[in-house]
Amino acid sequence: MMRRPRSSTTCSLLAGAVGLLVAMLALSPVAAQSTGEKFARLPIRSDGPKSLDPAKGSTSYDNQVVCQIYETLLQYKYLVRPDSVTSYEDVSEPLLLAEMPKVSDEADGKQVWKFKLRDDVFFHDDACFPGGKGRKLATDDVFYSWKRLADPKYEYENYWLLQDTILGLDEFKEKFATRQPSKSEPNPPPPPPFDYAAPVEGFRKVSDTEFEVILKKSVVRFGWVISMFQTSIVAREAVEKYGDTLGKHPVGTGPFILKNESDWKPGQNMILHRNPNYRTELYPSEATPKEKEQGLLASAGQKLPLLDRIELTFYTPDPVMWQDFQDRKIALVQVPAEYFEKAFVKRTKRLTKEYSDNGIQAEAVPLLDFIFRGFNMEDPILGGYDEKRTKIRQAISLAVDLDEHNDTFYNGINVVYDGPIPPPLDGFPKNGKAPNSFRGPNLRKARELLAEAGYPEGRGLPEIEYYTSKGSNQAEQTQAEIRQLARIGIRLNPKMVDFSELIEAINQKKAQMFGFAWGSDYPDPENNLALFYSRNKAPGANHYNYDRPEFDKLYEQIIVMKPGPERTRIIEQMRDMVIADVPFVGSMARTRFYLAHPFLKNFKPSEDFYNWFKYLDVDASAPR
Amino acid sequence: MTTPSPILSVRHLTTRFRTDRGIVTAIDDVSFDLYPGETLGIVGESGCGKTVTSKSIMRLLPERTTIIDPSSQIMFEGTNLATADDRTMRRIRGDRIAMIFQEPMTSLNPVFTIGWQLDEALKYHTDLGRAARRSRAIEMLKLVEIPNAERRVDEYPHQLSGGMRQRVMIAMALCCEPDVLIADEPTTALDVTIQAQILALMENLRKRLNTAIILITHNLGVVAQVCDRVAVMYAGRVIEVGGVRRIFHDPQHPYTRALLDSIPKAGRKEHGKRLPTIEGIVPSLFDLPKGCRFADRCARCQPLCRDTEPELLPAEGVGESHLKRCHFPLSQAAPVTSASHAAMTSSPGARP
Amino acid sequence: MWSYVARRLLYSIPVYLGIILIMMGALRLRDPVSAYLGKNATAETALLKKASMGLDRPFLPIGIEDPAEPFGIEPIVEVGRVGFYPPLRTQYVEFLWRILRFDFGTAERPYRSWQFESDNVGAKLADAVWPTLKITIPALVLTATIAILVGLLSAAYRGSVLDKTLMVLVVLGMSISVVVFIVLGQVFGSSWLNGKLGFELFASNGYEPGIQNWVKYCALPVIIGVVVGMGYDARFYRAVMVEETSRDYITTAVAKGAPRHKIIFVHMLKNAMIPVITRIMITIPFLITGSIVMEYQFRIPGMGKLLIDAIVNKDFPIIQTFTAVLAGLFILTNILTDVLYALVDPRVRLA
Amino acid sequence: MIAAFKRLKASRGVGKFCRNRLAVAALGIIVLYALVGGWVALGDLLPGRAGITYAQVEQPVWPTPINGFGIPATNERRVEAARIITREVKRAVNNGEGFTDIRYGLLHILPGTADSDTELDRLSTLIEESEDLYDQLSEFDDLNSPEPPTLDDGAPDPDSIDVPSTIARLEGAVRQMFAPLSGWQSLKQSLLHSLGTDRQGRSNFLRVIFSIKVALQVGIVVAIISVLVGTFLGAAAAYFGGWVDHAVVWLYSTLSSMPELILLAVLVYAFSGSVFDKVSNPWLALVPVYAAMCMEFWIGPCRVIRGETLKLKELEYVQAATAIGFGRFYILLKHVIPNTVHLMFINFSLLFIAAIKFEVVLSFLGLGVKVGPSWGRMIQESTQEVINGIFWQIGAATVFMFVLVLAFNIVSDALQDAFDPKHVG
Repeated sequence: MMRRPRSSTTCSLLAGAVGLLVAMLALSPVAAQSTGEKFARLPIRSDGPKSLDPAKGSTSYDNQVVCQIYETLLQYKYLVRPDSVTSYEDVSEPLLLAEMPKVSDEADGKQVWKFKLRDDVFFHDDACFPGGKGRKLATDDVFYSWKRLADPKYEYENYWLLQDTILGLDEFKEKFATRQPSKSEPNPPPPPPFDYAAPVEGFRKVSDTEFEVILKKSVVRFGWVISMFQTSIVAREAVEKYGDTLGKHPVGTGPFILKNESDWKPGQNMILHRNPNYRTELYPSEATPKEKEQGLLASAGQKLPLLDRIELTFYTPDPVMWQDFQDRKIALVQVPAEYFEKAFVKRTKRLTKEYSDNGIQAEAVPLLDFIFRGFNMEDPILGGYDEKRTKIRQAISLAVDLDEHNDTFYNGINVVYDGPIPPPLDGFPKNGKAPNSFRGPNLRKARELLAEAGYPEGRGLPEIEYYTSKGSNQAEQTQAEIRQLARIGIRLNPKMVDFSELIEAINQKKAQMFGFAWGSDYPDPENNLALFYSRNKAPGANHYNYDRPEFDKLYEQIIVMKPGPERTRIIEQMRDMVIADVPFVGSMARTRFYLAHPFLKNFKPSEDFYNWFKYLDVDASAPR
Repeated sequence: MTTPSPILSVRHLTTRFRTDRGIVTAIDDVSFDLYPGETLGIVGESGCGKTVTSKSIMRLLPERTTIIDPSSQIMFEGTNLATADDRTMRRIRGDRIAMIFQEPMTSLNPVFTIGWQLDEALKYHTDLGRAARRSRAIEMLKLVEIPNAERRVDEYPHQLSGGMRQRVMIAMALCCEPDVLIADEPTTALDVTIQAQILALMENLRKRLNTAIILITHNLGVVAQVCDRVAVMYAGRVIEVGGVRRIFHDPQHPYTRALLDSIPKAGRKEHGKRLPTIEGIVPSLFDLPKGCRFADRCARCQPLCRDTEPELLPAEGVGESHLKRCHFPLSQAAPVTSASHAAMTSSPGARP
Repeated sequence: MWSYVARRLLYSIPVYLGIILIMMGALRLRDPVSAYLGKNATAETALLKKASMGLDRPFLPIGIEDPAEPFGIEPIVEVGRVGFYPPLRTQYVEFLWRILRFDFGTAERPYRSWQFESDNVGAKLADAVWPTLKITIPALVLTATIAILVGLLSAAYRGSVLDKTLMVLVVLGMSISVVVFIVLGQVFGSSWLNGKLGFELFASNGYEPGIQNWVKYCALPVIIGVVVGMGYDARFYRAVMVEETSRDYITTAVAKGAPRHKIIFVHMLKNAMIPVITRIMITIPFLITGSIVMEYQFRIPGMGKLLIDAIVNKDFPIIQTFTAVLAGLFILTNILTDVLYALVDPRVRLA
Repeated sequence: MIAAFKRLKASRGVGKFCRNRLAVAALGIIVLYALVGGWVALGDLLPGRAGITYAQVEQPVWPTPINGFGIPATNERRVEAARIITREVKRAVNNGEGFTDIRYGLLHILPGTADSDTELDRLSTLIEESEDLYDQLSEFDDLNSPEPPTLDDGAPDPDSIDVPSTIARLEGAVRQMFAPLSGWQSLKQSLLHSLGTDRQGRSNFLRVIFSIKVALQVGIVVAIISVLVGTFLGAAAAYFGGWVDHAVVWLYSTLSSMPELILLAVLVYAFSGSVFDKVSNPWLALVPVYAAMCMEFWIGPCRVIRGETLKLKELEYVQAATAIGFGRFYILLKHVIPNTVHLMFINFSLLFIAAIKFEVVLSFLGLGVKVGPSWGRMIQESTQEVINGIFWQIGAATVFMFVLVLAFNIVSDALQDAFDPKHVG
C-alpha cells in the first residue's frame, strides 16, 4: 500500500492559488516603451493574410500586406482620382519601370509591349543573396516571377491573370502540367520537372533593363494586370532558399520589410519596418483638383516611406476594431455598417458634431462593387430565355426592395443602380436608371407578371432554393428577402452556408438563386461583362451560366477594342441585353467610409490599390 | 456507601428541536445524579430520548436546530454545562467528560490513522511533546487490550474490526482520564461475544481510573450486569430512577414492570410461551397526551392519570434513592381497573 | 498500482479507436476538398489538393472505388465492386500511425494545415495550447478555490443568512446563460471600465504572449469564467460538505473537544476533498479546449478558437489531429483521476 | 407507468414539495410560460386567429429601430422613419398599388384600396406636406444637436425654423396617413412597441414571446428523448450486465470524450446539406439541433439510472420477482424502471435547463435555430447593438430566459429535496 506522504493541510493549496494570482497581477508593468521612431498602427479587417507569396495570394487581405513588401511594374497614382476612368493610362504611373510601356500593334494582330526598368532598384538585404546584400533588379526577375504563376507547385492559383494573353506562356504551362488519368490514358506519363529556363516566345529580353512582351492579340486588361500584386517581382534566390515557407519569409523590393519572422503573429498583428536601402521614391506632386484643395500635396517631394514602422493589426469582429479606434490605438478605421450612425449623420452622410469637433478626418471611397441576387439560367424552373421563365425572374426582381436593404443594412450609403457595371465605369446608366429596368419595388406589376407566367399569387411555384454566405448580417438580410418576396406569394428556402460551400454550390449549378458580390479586379467594364461570357460558365466566373451568342460576339469585340465612344456604345448595348434577360436582380455598389485621427497626415484611402501606407505620416501628437 | 456529592447532577433538563413542522420537545424535565466511580444506566425504548439526553449533556446537538431550555441545569464541578460558552465546553469535552458512540464503523475518521486521532485528543488537552503523546497513545491501546499496538497505531480505521474500533474509541475517550464517560449504546452494533469483552473492559477501566460511566442502552441484561443505578425513560421523561437491584426486583412504575417482563428468560418452563409485549405505541412527540404519557398503554390507568402528569417523587419508605413518576405505583394495591382497560390485564405470566 | 493503470490503458484502446473512426467518418460525409477551394477553383487545383492530403486513397481497408476518381492503388482482392486494399496505405491506418509517432509535421516531413499553408499542424497546435492554458488554469484554480470557500462557509453556517444569500446568488448565476455573461462582460469589463478608469486595465479582446500581458488580455476572460463556473461547483461542494458534517466521526471529533476551525478545515475538508478532487479532475481535459465560446468572442488564439475556425473553414488536418489529441488526453485524465483518488482516500484499494 | 405516477403522487415527497412555497410559485411560473408557449404554438394550427405565426413575428412594427417603454428615439431617427413611410406611401400611390402591403404592426393606410379619389387626394396633400417639412429640416447637418444655420457674418439666421416643432409637425402629417386605431388596437400596438425593436424594426416583445415556444419545444423534446433513452440504456446496462453493460459504457465514454460543441459542429456540418434544411417546415429544421443535444444529454441520466439500478438489482423484491419466473424484460419494465421514476423526474428538469441554455450557445455560434427567432438568436443579433448602447433586445431575451431557467432551477432543487433522501438542499 503506498505510504502516503504527511498530508499537508489543504490551507497550503488555497495559499498557493492566491499566491499565483498575486504574482500575475504584480507583473503587469505599463505598456512597453517605444523608441523615438515614427510609427502608425493600421487595421486589416480579417484575421490576416494566409501567405505573403504573390503567387499564392488571392484575397484583398493578402493584397493589403503583400503590396507593402513587393512591388509591381506599374502602380496607381495616389492623388489622381478622376470621376470616370476609360483606360489604365488615366490612373497608372511607373513604379519599377523608368517610363510608361510603349505599346505597338503588329500587322498579324499581335501586340508588342516595350518595357524599360529603372536601374536603381535593389532587393531587400537577405541571407539568400551572396553576402546578405540585396541584388539589383533585372529583366530575368520579371520573366521568372511571371513564369512562377504557371508552376503547378502553386496550384495555378493566379495563372488566370495571364491566361490566353502572353504568346507561348499557355504552351509553357501545359508542358509541365500533370495530365489527369482518363479512360483513354489510364496513367499518363508524369510531367518533366519544372524548368524555369525553358523559353517562352512572348518574353524577349533586350538587356538587363529593357525587355519586350508579345501578346497573342491586343488585350486591354494587360495594362491593369501588370499593376496587380499577384504579378509582383520576386527574387529567384529567395524562392529557391525558402521554398514553400516563402509565404512567411518575403524578400521584395518594396518600401517596407518583414525584419524577422516573429514580427508576424498570425491572426494577431504584423510589424513592418522601413526598408533601410530603399531607392529614392518621392511623394507625388500631381493631384486632381479635389485632392489639391484637401492640402494633400503638403508632403510633395519628401522621400518615401514617411513612417519608420507600421503595425498592421488584424481584426475579425468589427466591434473590436471600432473600439480600438475610439481608444486611439489605431490611426485609421474603415467604418463598419453598424457603427455608421455613431460617426455620421445618416441623412447628410457628414460627420456628427461630436466627431467633427475632435478633428476626425473622414473619406468616402466608392467600391467597384456589383452586389446582386443571381439566378442559375440553366435551372429548369427559373432559368431559360423563354418568356414564361423570364417573367418569373422579372416578377422577383420587381418584388425585391433594394432601397429597404440599403436603408436597413447599409445606412442608405450604397449606390443602387441597374445593370452589372458600377460607377464610375463606362456603361453605368445615368443616375442608375436604365431604360428597360426591372428594378423594384413595384408589387402591382410583379403580381401581374407572375400571373402571366402561370403562377397567380405564386400558387404552383415551388420553393426557391436561395443560397447566401454566413457573413455578419446575412442572416437578417435573408429574413428581409423572404418577407419581401412573400408579399407576392413567392416562397424562399434560405441556405446559409460558408463562403466556400456557396461557391461549391454555384460551381456545381445547384444554387437556383444566390446572393453574391463581384469586386472588379481592375476598373474596366470588360471585367464585369466577363461574368456573362458563355465560355466563363461555372465553375468559371459566369455564375449565372448566361449564354447568349450575340452577347459573346460583342464581348470578344470589346476585349480587343481601345477604350473610346465606340466601345462605350457597344458596352451599353450589352448591358441592356443583360438587363432584359434578368439573370440577376438589381445591383448595389458599396461606398466605404474611412475615419482617421487628426495626427495622421496625407490620409487619402483607396480600395482599388493598397500600397498607399508609404505615403502616410504622423505628426507630433500621435500616441508614442 | 456514604453519599458523596454527585460529580454530575442534571435538573429539569429540557431540549426542544426546530423541525419543518414546528418546535417539538424531545426530552422534558429530565433529572438524575451521577456519583464518582459509579455506573448509571439510562434505559428505554428507542426514541424515548436517552441519546438526546446524553448529547445534550455534551452539547453535541447542532446549535441552530436545538434549543436547550435555559431553566435546565447540568451541574458539573460547579459549572452549568447547559449555559456554558463554547470555549469552556471545549475545555471540558474529551478532558473531563468523554463520550463513545454506537456505530464504531463510522465514528472514526476514515482518512486519518488511529495514532493521529488519538494524538489529537492529547494535543488539545495535555502539553505532552509529540513523542510523549505517541507513547501515551500506544500505552492506551495496550490498556484497551489491542494486540501489537505499535503496528496498529499507524493503521487506518478500515483495517480494524468493529470490536477493535470500539476499543480504539474507548482508548481515545479515556486517554485524558476524564471523570465521566458517557457511552451511547457502545455494544449494540457488536455481536454478543465482543459485547461482553467491551463491557468487561469498561468495568475494569472504571475501577482503575475511577471514571463515572453513564451507560445508555435498551438492553436490560447489560444494565443488570454492569450498572450500579439505572434511570428508565419513556417518551422524553424519566419515569423511574433507583438502585439496580431495587428497580429489577421491586419496580414501581408499570412501564418498568412491563419492560422487565419482556426480557426473554431461558429455561424449560418458559419454552413455547408467547413473549409478553406492551400494547399500543409510544405517543408522537407532536401531540403528547395531557396526563401521564404511558396512560394509553398502562393497565392501571385511572382518570387521574389522564388529566395530571405525575411528578417524579420518591417511592414510599425508600427515600431519595428510588424515585418514580406514577400516581399509582406498583407498591400500592392495584386500583380498581376501569372498564376501558379490562382487556389489558398485564399480570405477568398469566397469559393463557 | 501500475498493473491497474496498464489494464485501464488497455481497456481504453477500443474507446480511442472508436472516437477516431466516428470523427474521421463524420468529416468525410461530404467531400472536404471541394468545400475548401476558393474563388477561382479549377478541377486541376482540386486534384492537386486532394493528392497532397492523401484523400485520394481509400479511407478504410475495405472500400468502393469511384471510377471518376480512381484510388490509384490496386486492391488486394476484389469482391464485386468492394475492394480490399493494403491497410498500410489507407487514410485511417496512416493517421493512426501518425498519432502513434505523435508526428504532426516536421520541417522535413511537412503535414501542413490548409488554412495556414506554411505552418505544420503540430506547430499550430503547440502555439495554441499556451494561450488556452493561460486562461483555463487560472480560471480552474480560482473557481475551485472560491467554490470550496463558498461551499465551506455555507456548509459550516448551514441555514444561516450567509448560507441563504450565497445559495441565492449561486442559483441566480446559474440561471443566466454563459453567452450573456460573456457579451455583457466584454462590453462592461473593458470599454466601459476603461472609460471610467481612464487607462486600459482589460483589453476587450486579442492576445499577446508573455506573462506581463496576462492581466491585459486574459484577466477579463478568467474573471468571467470564474463567475460562470463558480455557481455549479459551489452548490456541489456545499452538498458534499454538508453531508460530511452530518457524519459520526465529526461528532466524535467534537466530543474530543476539537475546536470549530479544526473540525471544518481538518476533519471535514480532508474527507470532502475526495469528491472535490474528482470533480476538478473531470474538468481537466476541457482545459485544453478551453471555453470555446470565450475564446471565440475574445479572439484569443487558443485551442478552442483554432478548432472552431478549422471547422468553419473545413481545415481538414487540424480538425482530425485536434480531436485525436483531445480524446487521448481525456482518457489519460480519467485514469489519472482514479489513481489520484486512491492517493487521497486510503479506503480505496487499487485492485 | 401510470401506476408508478399514481404512487408517486401519493408519496411523502409530493407532500414535502407542496409545502415548499417557493417551489410552488416557481411551478406556477413554468405553467404560465407553458400556457403562453402553447398559445403561440396555436399560430401553426389556426394562423391569424390565435397564436403567432412565423410570418407575423418577422413583420416590422416600425420602419426604424425604436426604444422600449415608449422612450422617444433621436430626432434623426424620427425624421428617417417619417421619410421612409412617406416614400413607401408615395410609391404605392404612383404605382397605383393597393396599400395593403404597407403595415407596421396594426398601423395600416386608411383606404385600403387605391380607387377612392377623395382619399388619394388627401394622401397626396399629406405626402407633399411631409416632403416639404423634410426639405426644411435638411438644412441642418445633425438634427440631434442642431445648430441654427448662421448667416455669413456668423449671426444666427433669424428665420431659421425651430427643429423640435417641425419634427412634431412632420410626424403628425405622417400619422394622419394611417387609419386611426381603436382603444384596444392602440393598446396592442403600444404592447408591440413596448420592448423596442431590432434593427429591421421587428418587435422585440413579439419575438421574445415567440421564443418561449421555441425554448419549450427544444427543452421538452430534448429532455424527454434524453431521459427515456438514458433511463432505458442505463437500466438495461446495469440489469443485464455483461456485454450490454460494456457496450453502453463504451458508447457514453466515447461520446463524452468529445466536448459537446465539437460533436455538435461536426453533426451540423454533416446535416447541413440534407433534407432537414427545409424552411417550409420549421419543426423539421430543428432536428439537427435535437439530434446533437440528445446525443450528448442522454449520458447524464444513463449514468445516474445505471447506478441506481445496480442498487435496485440487489434488493430482495427484484430477486423475488425473478424467483417467481417473470421474464427479464418484464421485470425491468414493471419493477426496476418504475422505481427510478423520481430520478427520471429530476433528470428531466435538469436536462430541460441544460437544453435551453445550450440552444442559446448554439444560436450564438450560428449553429442553432435557423428559422424564426429564439433567445439565442436574439442575443447573437444584439451583439452589435450592445456596443451602440442599445440593450432592448439582449435585455428582453436575457430576462425572459432568466425567469424560466430560474423557475426550473428552483423546482428541480425542490424535487431533489422532496424525493432524493440523501440530497442536501
